[in-house]
Amino acid sequence: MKQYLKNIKQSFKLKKSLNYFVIAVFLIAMICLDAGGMLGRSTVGILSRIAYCIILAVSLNLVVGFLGELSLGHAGFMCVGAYVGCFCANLLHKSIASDLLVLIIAMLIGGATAAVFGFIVGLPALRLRGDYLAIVTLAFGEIVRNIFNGWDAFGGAMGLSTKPYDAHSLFIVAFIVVLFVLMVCQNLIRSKHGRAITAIRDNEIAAKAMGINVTYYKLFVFTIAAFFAGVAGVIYGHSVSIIRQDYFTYNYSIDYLVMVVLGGMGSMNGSIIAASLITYINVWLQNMLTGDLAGIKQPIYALILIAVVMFNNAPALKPFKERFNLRNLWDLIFRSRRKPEVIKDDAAEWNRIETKIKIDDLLSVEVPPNKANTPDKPQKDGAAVKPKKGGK
Amino acid sequence: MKNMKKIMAFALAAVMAVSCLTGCGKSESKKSAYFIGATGPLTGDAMSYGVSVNRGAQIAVDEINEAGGLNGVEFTYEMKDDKATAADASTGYDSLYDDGMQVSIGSVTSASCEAFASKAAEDNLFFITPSASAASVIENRSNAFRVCFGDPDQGTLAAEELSENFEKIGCIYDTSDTYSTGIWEAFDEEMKNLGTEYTVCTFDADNKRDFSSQVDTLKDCDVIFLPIYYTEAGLIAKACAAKGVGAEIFGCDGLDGVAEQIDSTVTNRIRYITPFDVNSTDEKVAAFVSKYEDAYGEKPDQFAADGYDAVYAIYLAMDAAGVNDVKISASDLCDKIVEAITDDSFSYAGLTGDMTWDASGACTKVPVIVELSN
Amino acid sequence: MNIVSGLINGLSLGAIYALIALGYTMVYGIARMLNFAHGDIIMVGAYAIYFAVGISDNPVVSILGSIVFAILICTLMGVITEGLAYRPLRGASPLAVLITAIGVSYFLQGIAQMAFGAKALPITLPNLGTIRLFGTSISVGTIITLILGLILMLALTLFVKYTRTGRAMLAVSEDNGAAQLMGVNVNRIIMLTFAIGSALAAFASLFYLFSIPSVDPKLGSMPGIKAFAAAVIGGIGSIPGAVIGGLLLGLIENVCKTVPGLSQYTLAIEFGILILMLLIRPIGILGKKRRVKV
Amino acid sequence: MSDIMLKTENLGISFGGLKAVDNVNLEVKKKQFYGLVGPNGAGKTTVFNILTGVYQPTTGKFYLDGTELNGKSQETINHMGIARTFQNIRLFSNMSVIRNVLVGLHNQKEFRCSPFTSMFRMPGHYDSEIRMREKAKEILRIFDLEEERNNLSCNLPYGKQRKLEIARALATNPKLLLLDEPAAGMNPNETKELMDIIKFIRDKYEVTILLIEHDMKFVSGICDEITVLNFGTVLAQGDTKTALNDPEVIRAYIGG
Repeated sequence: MKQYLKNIKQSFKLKKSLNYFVIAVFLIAMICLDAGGMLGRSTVGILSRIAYCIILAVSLNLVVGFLGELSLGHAGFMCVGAYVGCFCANLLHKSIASDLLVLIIAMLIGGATAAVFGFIVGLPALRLRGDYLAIVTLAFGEIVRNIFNGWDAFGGAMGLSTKPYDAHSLFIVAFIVVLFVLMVCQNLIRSKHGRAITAIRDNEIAAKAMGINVTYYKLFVFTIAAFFAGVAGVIYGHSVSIIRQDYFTYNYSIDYLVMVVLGGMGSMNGSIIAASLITYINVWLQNMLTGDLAGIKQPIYALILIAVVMFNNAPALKPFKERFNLRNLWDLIFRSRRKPEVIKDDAAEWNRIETKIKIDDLLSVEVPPNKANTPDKPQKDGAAVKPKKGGK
Repeated sequence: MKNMKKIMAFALAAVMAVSCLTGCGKSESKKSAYFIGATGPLTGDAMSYGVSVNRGAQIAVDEINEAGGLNGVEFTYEMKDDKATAADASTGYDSLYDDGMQVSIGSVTSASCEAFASKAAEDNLFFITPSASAASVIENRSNAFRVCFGDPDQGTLAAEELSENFEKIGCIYDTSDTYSTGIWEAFDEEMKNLGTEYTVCTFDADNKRDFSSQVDTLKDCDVIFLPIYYTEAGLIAKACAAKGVGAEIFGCDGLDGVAEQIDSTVTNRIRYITPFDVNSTDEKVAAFVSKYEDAYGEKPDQFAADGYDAVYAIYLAMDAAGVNDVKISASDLCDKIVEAITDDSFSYAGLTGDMTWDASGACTKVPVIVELSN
Repeated sequence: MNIVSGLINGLSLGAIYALIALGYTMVYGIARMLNFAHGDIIMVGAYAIYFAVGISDNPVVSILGSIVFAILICTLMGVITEGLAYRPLRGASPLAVLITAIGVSYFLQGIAQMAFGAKALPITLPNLGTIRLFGTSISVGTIITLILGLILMLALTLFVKYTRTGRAMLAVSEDNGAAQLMGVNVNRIIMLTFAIGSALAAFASLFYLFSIPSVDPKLGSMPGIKAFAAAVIGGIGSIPGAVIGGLLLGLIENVCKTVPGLSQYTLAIEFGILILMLLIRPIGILGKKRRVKV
Repeated sequence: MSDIMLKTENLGISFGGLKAVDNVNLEVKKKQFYGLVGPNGAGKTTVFNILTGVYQPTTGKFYLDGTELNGKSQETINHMGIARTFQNIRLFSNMSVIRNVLVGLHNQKEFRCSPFTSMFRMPGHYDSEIRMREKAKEILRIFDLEEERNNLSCNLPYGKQRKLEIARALATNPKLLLLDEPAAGMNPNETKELMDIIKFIRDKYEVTILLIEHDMKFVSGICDEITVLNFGTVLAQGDTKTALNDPEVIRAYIGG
């Protein structure tokens, strides 16, 4: 046991677990403010919404950022978790008094059911990659949504009415779950299994040659990510009094993917920051632009999205970014010449992370069969020869 | 580059905390007027209903304020966008509550109104929804009232009307819409009590544009009952015309506005239950129609009229209850309004007919069956 | 509901999906990117037709006029989106291009919603009446959709195979770098691909309006996703594949809609078949397997 | 049978009618240097791909230390003890040098720990993690890559990347190490240094080495026996000197 504690102390690095402290400090600050009655009810509502969006972004980052598989069905897992979890919660409320216990049990049940669906969706991931997998995961999300909508046991079109959890304590529970999810994901990434997962992202063939069981890890990552999405669904279910399938369409899956991609696909901190900022801005814009003004929210959001992606990725902007960026500014202000920087590997940069979505191994444009590469007979006037009978 | 991200993380977390605080700091400033809040779909698929209710309510509020408000105190009104989802309705409610909302006209669509109502019940905040017609919205909630018909009343009325004068009856309804399913369930129940047979087809949110197959199945019916909204009803009418199906089309208050959707090819007879007839000769309605057209350049529909009536119902109830303290809390105001509005002597001759309310919150008004002249 | 009219309806709906799927396949095969905003080009075409249809009361002129105007607007829109949004990102990571495409799609829908309002605007296409065929009445519009659709697809296949620019397109899709070395102006070819894809989408929007005469900002999103599914079923990148995938999907959708019990789950069934198809034959019906050289 | 490490019986594979490899019989003894030589396109890398399970052979069988490996997946073949490097380097570019080797150590019995122990940082995680790093550092020390262990593998110079790939293959504790053109693109003294390292590995880790190489000096300097392949069939087999001087081989190489 003593050795265990020594090991923990030895391997503890402040820089690596900085984000736990940031969130813990933020949570404590919010609790004090709330206790002092400073926080309005809408702020408390936004906090629990930010919490479950962080969980969704971090779990999706496992699939997209670390395993390199594009998934557009994350809202589908959340839908399963929300419906099943809250259905059980409604039943449990009769027998168990304490809401917290019911919430915890519901989270486990919702997460477990979503994990089963995660496993099912993981199976095609073994054979498909890139855009094919994107369409299959998107299709899965739509199917689940469609089924729950028509299912009378789950409230049919009207939706499943649930007993909302007390808003002022829900965000505390939600942020504790965020800390738990973050700990589990970061511990997984910073272990030999995390290295195996990133190896699969970088070079699946080499990973196989090194004896890594690719099937096992792909299914494992999809199941874990679906479990956390299910838990987030249950938290959402308890923040509203009615769950309807229109909150789980593929547009929401795209929003969560955007959070992961803008935050930086290889970095957990990126996902946390992006998730909280995007959610906050969305709700803030929604509250500000009332009446006829509401229409302009969507184009603005789209423009911001395109601008940020363009700035991050356009090759033409690379020289511009080299000269004017925060680091040079920092050096200018503090005149400090930093030693040639060792780039930490687990937070991979955008473009260096060739996501598995290389399209060429799936390209299937018709190439005329080998008859076409017999040399064309030159025509008298040397004009380009129409191939005799190239296949289509 | 990497530790730069860590430092940014710190800065942004702090910014987030600060902005959350400021978010809640601004609620006291609007105390000089009664604050009517609402949520409705101002973007997304159901946007047109939200926009209509919002405009109707705005016209009513401006009218009241011009006439001097409630003995000198004006009203302020704001509708938050809830994209017709429950989640955004509850965030909208929270944000309105923080802004000091005292009374409300609820949400526009049934599902978000359900979420709105459960929050309003906790704070005992009075709301009278112009258009959320699902029965469950006002069930055993003392603070929940409604201006429009309940789904069930329209369903039973339609069943009686159709089973009397038609043999072969067809029906098409939208399984993914609470308004449509609500009316159909009551209609189906009443048809069973009356023992009349009818064939039913359905569609849902994801394919509510191509109705050729549904029309083919019902092509030899005398009448087709459409408890749906006017956009889809217009498409079905055109599909019938295109396929040469001559059946009469009978609908509910959702059909108001179908006139613009159809063209000269549609020769079928179209009738629908509606409380609001845009070209009725009543001078109150005519005044509203002209004011709406000047302001927004298009004719108002039944949702705008309901929004208008909801605001006036609140105003008249507060007037009858003799409310004069601007700083009155939401729940005291609610008790006063409920007591006034459920009083037998209270009635309001609005755009959508003469209305009275009882303790259940449902509104009793004389339904009128309007025939489309084309 | 006799079989023939079901078949014709299914095939004409399929022709619409096929035309849109062609846009996806060409852009994917040649520019190596997934143009999520392609569905919204149909919406742009629909609004163009909505404004152009009134120019004259004699039906033939008004239809021809509106389709020409729609092609103009759609091609312009396609080229502009390619120039502004996708060209700067050439060579960037495919996921960045996907997110930008999603952004363009949201932007187009947002602008249409602000400019024309979200209310579905009814459109009165000149009624071409119905003709009796094999004992059931089919609207002429559906027949035109089917015939003209197939002609367009044939024309495109011939164009790609037998014209110089067509072969240049094939070269660019085979190997972007090599094509450039051979003097092919890749930017011009990709712009041309977007132009053709958008022009086809203009036709698709006209045929779409024949069967469903109403225009709203969300018009393009669901057909876009279904057409992408059709392109993937047929084998992404393969032009005949998109045609087959589109027709198949149209038939499936029509069959599901006619069976009363099933119509509620049409979308679930369609995507279910897509997933099954992809598990059995991941590269689609006509896709060609490329062996990765180890 | 005991001293034969790898045995193939008329191994063959055809891609749609084209016979890439046909009737290849190899016998590699334990701790032996065995060369696989031949002009480009002779099917050398295809044989490697068959031995490592990337392709399934259409004809024939192959045995490692007596156990048959036909039809097994790449992972199981690696667990049985065959490791390989690639013709075009396939390192984990976004991972540091030491992490590449740690991935190689992934499946060793002594470091076994379930994902859940790692997720909740149970004692098992720390023990295996610390011991793994020690073993990785030890391997890197042999290839004198220890200083750059935290640099990203794609930042290393070409020669060092080659060595890292061999180190990573060695980390999977193989019985048979397949090297695909290890000396390709290396200057003479780097090749010399590589030969010493390979000899050192063979003695320290008692591993049999089968390598593909075009540099004849490297082959004759290091290989005990070789097989010459041409268009997928065996041209000559046996001791390096006799095989290289075989007229058939010279004609095939010089052509004409």
